[in-house]
Amino acid sequence: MTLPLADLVLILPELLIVGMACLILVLDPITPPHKKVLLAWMSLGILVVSSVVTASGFGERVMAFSELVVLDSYAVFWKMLLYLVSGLTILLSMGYLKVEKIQLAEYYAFVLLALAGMMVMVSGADLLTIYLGIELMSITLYIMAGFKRFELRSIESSAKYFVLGAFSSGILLYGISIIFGVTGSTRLVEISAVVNGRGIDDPLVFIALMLLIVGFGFKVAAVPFHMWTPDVYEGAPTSVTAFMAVASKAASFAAFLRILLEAFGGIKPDWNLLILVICIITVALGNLVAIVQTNVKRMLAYSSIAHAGYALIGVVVAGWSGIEAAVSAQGVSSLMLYLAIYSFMTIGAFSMVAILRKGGLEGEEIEDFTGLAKRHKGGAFLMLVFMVSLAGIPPTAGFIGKLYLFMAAVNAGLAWLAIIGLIFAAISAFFYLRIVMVMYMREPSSEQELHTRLVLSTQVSFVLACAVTGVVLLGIFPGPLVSVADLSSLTFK
Amino acid sequence: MLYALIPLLPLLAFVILGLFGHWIKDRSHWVAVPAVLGSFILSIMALVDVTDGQALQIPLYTWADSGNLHIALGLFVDQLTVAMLLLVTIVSSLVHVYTIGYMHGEPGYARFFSNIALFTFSMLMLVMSDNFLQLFIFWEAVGLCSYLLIGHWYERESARAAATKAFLVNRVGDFGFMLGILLVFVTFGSLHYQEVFPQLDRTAGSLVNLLGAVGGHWEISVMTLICLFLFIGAVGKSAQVPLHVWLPDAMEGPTPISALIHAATMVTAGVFMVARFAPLFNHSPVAMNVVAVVGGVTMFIGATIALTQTDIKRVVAYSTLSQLGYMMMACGLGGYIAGMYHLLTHGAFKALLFLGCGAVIIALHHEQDMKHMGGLKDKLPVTYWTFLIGALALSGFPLTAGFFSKDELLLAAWMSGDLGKVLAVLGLLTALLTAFYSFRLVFVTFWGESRVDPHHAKHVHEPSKAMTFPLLILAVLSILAGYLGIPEFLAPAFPGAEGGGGHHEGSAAMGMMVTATAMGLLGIAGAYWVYVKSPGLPDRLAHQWQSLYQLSLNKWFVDEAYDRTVVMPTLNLAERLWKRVDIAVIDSAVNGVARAVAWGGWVTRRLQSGQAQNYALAMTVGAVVILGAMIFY
Amino acid sequence: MVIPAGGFPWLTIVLLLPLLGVVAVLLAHEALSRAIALTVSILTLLVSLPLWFAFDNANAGMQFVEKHLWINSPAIHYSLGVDGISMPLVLLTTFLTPLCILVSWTAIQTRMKEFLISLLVMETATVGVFAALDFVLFYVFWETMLIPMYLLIGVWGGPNRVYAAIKFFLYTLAGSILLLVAILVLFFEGGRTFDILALTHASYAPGLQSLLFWAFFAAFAVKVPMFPFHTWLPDAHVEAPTAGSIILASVLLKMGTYGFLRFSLPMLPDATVTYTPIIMTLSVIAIIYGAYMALAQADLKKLIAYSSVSHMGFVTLGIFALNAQGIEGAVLQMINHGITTGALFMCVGIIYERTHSRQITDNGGLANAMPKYATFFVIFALSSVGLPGMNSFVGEFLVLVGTFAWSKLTGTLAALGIILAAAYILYLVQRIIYGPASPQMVPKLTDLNVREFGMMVPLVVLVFWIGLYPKPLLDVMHASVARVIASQSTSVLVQQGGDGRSRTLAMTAEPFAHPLIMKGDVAP
Amino acid sequence: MDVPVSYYLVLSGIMFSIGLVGVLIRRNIIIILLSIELMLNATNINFVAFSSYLGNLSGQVFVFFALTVAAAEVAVGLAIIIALYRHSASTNIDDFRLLKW
Amino acid sequence: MGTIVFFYFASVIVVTAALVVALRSPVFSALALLVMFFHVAGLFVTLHAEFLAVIQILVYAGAILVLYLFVVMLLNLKGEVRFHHQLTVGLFLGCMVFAEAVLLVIKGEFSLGMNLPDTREQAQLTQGNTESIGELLYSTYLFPFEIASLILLVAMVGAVILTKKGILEAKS
Repeated sequence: MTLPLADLVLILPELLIVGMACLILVLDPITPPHKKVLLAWMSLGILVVSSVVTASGFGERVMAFSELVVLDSYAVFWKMLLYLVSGLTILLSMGYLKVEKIQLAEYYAFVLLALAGMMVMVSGADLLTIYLGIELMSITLYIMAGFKRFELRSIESSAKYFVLGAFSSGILLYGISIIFGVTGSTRLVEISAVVNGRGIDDPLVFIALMLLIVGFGFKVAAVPFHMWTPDVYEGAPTSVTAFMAVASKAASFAAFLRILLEAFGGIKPDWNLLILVICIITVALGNLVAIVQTNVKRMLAYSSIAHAGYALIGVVVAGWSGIEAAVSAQGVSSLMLYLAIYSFMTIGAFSMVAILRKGGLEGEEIEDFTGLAKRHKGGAFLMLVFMVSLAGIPPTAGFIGKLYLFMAAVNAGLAWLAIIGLIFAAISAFFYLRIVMVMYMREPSSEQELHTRLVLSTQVSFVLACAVTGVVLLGIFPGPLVSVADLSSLTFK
Repeated sequence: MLYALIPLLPLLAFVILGLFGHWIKDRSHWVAVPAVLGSFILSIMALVDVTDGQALQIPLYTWADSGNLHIALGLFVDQLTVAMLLLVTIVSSLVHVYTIGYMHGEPGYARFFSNIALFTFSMLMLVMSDNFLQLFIFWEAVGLCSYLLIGHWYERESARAAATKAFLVNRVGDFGFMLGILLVFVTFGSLHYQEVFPQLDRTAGSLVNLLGAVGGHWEISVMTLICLFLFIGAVGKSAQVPLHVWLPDAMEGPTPISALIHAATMVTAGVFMVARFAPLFNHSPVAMNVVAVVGGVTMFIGATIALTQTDIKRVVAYSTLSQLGYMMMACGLGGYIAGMYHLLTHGAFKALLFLGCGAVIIALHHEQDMKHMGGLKDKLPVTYWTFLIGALALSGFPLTAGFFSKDELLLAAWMSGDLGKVLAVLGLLTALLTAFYSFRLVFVTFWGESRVDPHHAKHVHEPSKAMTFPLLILAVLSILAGYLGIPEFLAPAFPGAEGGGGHHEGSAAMGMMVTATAMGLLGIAGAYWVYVKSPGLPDRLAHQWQSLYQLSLNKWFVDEAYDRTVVMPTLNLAERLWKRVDIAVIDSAVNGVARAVAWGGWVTRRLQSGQAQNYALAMTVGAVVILGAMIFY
Repeated sequence: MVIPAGGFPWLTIVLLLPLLGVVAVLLAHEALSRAIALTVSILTLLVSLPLWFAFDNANAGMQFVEKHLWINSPAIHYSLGVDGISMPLVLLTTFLTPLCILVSWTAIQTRMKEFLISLLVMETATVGVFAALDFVLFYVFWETMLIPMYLLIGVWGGPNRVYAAIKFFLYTLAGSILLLVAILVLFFEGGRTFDILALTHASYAPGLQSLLFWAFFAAFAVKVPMFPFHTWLPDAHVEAPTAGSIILASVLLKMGTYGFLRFSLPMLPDATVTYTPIIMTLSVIAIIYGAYMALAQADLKKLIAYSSVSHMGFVTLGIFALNAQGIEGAVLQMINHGITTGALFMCVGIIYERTHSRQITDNGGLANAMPKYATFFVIFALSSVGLPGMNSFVGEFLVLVGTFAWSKLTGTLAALGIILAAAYILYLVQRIIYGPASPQMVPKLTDLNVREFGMMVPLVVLVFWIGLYPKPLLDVMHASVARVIASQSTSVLVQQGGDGRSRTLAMTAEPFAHPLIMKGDVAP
Repeated sequence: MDVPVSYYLVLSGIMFSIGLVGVLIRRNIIIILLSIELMLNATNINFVAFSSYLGNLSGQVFVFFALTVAAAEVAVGLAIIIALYRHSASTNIDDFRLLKW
Repeated sequence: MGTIVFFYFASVIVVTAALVVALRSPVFSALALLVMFFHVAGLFVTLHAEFLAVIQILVYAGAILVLYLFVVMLLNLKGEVRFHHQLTVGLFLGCMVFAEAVLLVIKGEFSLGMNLPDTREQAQLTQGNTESIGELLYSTYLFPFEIASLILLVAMVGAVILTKKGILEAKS
């Protein structure tokens, strides 16, 4: 047995990241408490290095490790996004952990390990590999959700996430086992060959597909597999929530789409209606329930459900039967674009929540934002931009994301879907604007005036700057990102 | 081009007074009076120019172009115009002079002058218009000026209401006028007289289906429709029944403006308009008849109401109403020249009467109720004598201007057919009433015992020269106007119209003259009998004919009827529409959608119970549903 | 970079100057911010003036065109240009913004900088809407304007401002939903381009046209607002600060009618003709209903807001009359309504600053206490009534001419609005200008100061200029309007061909069937 | 080899369903974890059966991975249970309802 | 013969699985699970997966279950309401899932064997089973293997973090 060196070079970024995670775990005990920040900076450094390595692979399509791993532009796109999100999460966490008094260096190792799991997900060419990636990511996130062990809410969210996550991964794995039974392989390409050859009447494929959709529906928080999302997002430390809401969702979408298209691309009529229905109820429920929330994190959780619904429009288009390949690719690229944009605005929004303090606690109630515009003009304005963008109103990036998604939908002949999506986008404006409203149009009570404040650090400022720059810049000059997404979606088969 | 100055001089005065009135204040008349006098002099020049029968056309500028609509403002001066120009400038000049005395020391002195200057300008432009739209523009402008002037003493509730009422009622008329103009445009493709009138013969026979929109069939001549629409405008402006209600209320304005509005300018615009559009009306017998009947009814109703009013100005106002009815009736019966003739003479003696009223009122310190007058003829001799001349003219006393014009008018009516005969008889009857109430006015005000508030009684004296001078001039005119040969002068403006060839000979003319004179004298005698000889009689009569008396006193209850059928229902409807439709239905639907969405959120939210097993259950339900769907799919 | 040879990017500068102003205001000291914003907005006005003076009346196409690639896949352009329809609206916007800043000079006490920023962003967005020649760019500006307006109402508004702001925002946003979808559908059906001019030249199947027409309708009708989508307007107006009301009434409402004119008519000629009777009916209802609503109001701003509904009814009426007089009258009426209603709101703002009440009963006897103010108010009120010699008359008359040519009955009903307008406006004037003053208010009633006087004068000048000599303004429109009609006339002919005329047309059009009367129907 | 593969499939299906039901109906989080183990074991049976029938050893390797994952999940799961128990001395998952709606 | 053995294992597995879910005490549930694990292992043997059978017993029975029992003992659980109130719904849904799956399969094509790929080889893998698995694990499945190791690493560190006592008290 020889080490497949060539393959190892291909997964160099993963290796670097895992290596750094291990290094942090090792260095943690011997690092004095006040120097632990160094470990965070090291993680950031490795992310930069990895991104450079990964980016160099753009435009190629290479298989590695007995075709279990694929490295194509599609994967590169997602990985770059994941690096960015992880980096921002780490930066955000540096201040947040300190304030919340959960300064554990393991945290950064966990971010890196979860990232490694996600990277496996996005470049997995094999169901089992993807499953393991999911598990690596999920287990890491279960633990990270419970990082505030001294708070029952955090543990509770961790427990719920864990129970439901394990449940869903059991379902997912069962689906994989059936697929294996039907096709004799778990590699996407081979599944595709068998499924396509066999036609669409095999009930076992149906069942397996359904189980996969349940499993991934859980990961991307699609209705009715979404119910963990609000509880977990609310209870988990905010920086972790941001990470979950963005990175885990993006990676899950990446894997989900790849599986659906690469393995089951031949039986699109079998699943596209199902996804369509899920898409609609997800958009509807996410936006509806978000209206009545009083907790910002919970509201953002529902909003992330709704956005998952929007992203599913991309999946629907990509999987719509009877359309040209170019339109299908447009579905893929619009989804990629959407999630990239979503990442910026969601990270920004969660960062704002993370730095808002009410006395010694996190200010996560909508009420806590009351009159923020009076005391922190800049902060309130940033939140305004994020909310406006989440609502999809130009000239922010949120609009561009929706524009491309709906353009793809209309192109696929699904104008009515675009209309439904937009109706709920209009409804969503209500709850996003409510935050703007409390910030700008309400007078804070004297108590709020006294106790709520923004805890800004250089790192968080940088995160916010990044997010707002992304939101505004992508809103005004989305061209480059659109091109990259288009290119990526084309190399993806 | 010099004639462009006729309207422009008053405009200049208005602009100067409007912008700098604040500083000019008491010297305002030094701006306004010369301007109007200038217009008057220029009008005389125009008269000379026009006498040879040549109409003048003075283009000003292109107002607007749009599609095939082309509107250029311009001046059109023919005999009709010149007659009106003279009337307007003379009366306006005299009113301006009179105002110096009447409004002396008022805080709104400059404002008043600027407004009457604007008023004069508007009226001059109106009569000089060479197209329908320009006529309409200044038609409305005249309305605006009357609004401003009637509301001059806006501190009074009644003045405010009267001003608004005048504008609104006029608007109703203008609505019809506007429709008429629109119909003219879509029918003829132009709004200029010179382009429209030549097309008339070609279009005369065209029909339109009024019920086309609802699938019915009721055809009517285009010309009739146009004329009726235009006539609605005239009804509003000339205070014909049923849009006459604004005019008596308009007495709330200062007296000079009453004179200007009621004698020379605004109210005559309607008659002028019908006369100006004679070529149109001539093509529609139906419309002509409508005009005649409306005029006749107005004539009669105005006179009956004037019988019992006690406000000195209101009596004169209702007499105006009645006289306008005469003119309109004449126009409707084809006697445009007679109508215009009466319009001009009426302008003179009605201005005289109003200004005389003003003199009385000012002498009695703004007392307008005849019950508090009486016996003034010694104290106010000039006023009395001039007023008497006016009253005689109004009554059609022989050899006064009113005699000639009314006679001409009634004769024209009598000669014009069956309807004309009926209306002529009504006209004669009205002449009786006219004479009666005119002299009731004279006797009650100037004769008999003084009922003046003793407090003011000893201060009663003849007003200043500025006020008596116009009275004298007008008195002269009230007699002289009958001898100027006005009908002959006007004749070229109405080719083909009857009654242009001087006084009629023959038995009809003679009979009419005698009858009318007799009626006038009878009325005067009656008034003398009732108000001088047997002072208790009026009350007894009123008591005896209670219902008729009330009908007359309360102006046939028209105001009340409008209040109940139009004004209140409109306001109620507005209130109800707002509360029961806008708020309760439309806005509730909007808010209801929002509430329904939020409610959906509340309901859906309950699913999120916080129990992990529920969540797992939801996932399972999802799976079951999907599988089930696949079974049945 | 494709600036036309010898061209100068006037429109871009007009768009960018307010944004530069935003930066300047942001950096400046609070005390200086007003002056800076005012300077910038006046500068913008000056820069926009060349649009008027260098405009080629004979040219029906877009002028001052700029076109740069913005996003390459699909090709979305930063493409600007104005024609005779949009140029006056751009000028109206740049003209009103300085006035809005002036009117807020003392009225706005809190968060001055944010206020000015909102106003300046509004200016950019609204100018952008009128000047955009790319559909996506148009939509971006169209929606962008919501945010500053939301803040203007919500932050500086009256007691019920939050409700009004949200209502305004959601209502208009909901209306725009279908617009976006329609834009996307047009993109795919019209040759994969967002270029408005190219999309105008493409032709669409009748069925598709109907769908697109109603999609456009949803967005534009809410913005106008047409009956029965108008209920956001009174709330928004009542709660908004004066400057907000002015912008809202004078500029925002025009976006809807501009949309009809720029998109519905030229792009969807068949659907337009088919559905014209419905729009005309709604317009007439709006005219009469709005006037009735105005009659019932006790709040000054609400009254003027409802009068806007009525007046905007004339605009839609004129547009869908589909003839030169109607459309030119409608465009003119947009400008007129902008000037007159803006001025009226300004007047209300001035009085509110003094008495802190917008109730008619609280504000009486202004003629004595504030003679200058009263003069201006009466002038604007009469302009609103449509008195000849003032601006609104010209627009209303042309609209009525156009409508009358389309259908006598509709024209007649619309003309009723003129009576009602006189009723509610004069009733208002009678009560607040001439009516009795409430004693406790009298000491607060001080006449206009120099700033306020200065704001009023340009408006009065415009009122009379347009009223007395509208020709220059109309001349600007002729060519462009003729182009819009040219896109229509074939369709009108087609609809009237076959069995004489289609059912819908016969229903409302032409109750008086006479060949001569049809004259105005089809464009000359 | 005379047992048809469908028998194994049915068996695993029953096991999986029982596990699923267990998750839905038990309150004790430990039993829920056990039920999840049942589901994972059902998967294992599938893999092994298919592996055998297909003559493809990969299936057995998958079981190996599944086992690993199960072990890891148990470790984390029990840690969470202990943390929960320390907070509120309960292992009934439906007692934890701080986060809802 | 094979069928009888299968049915023995299958029936015990089903019964013990049901017991795991149904028994009140976690300890008994765990013991029932233990029995089930052994029988699953037996089933593996009949399928010629001897290595897995051993692993099954070692890992599941030896490690996982012991862990469970430790925790159960550690937490000293009191007797409490066994079932969640959604018991009936849950049972019904479980049956539905199974029934629907069966229905779906029947509706499609009632021959599971035929649905398997045609290319299957009835290769007997009785010999060198463990070695072959090892070979596969370290060559073809090297990458997943490494990930699995990471999962264990995470689980280990995570378990420590979540249950470390000091920090919990430091805060409260």
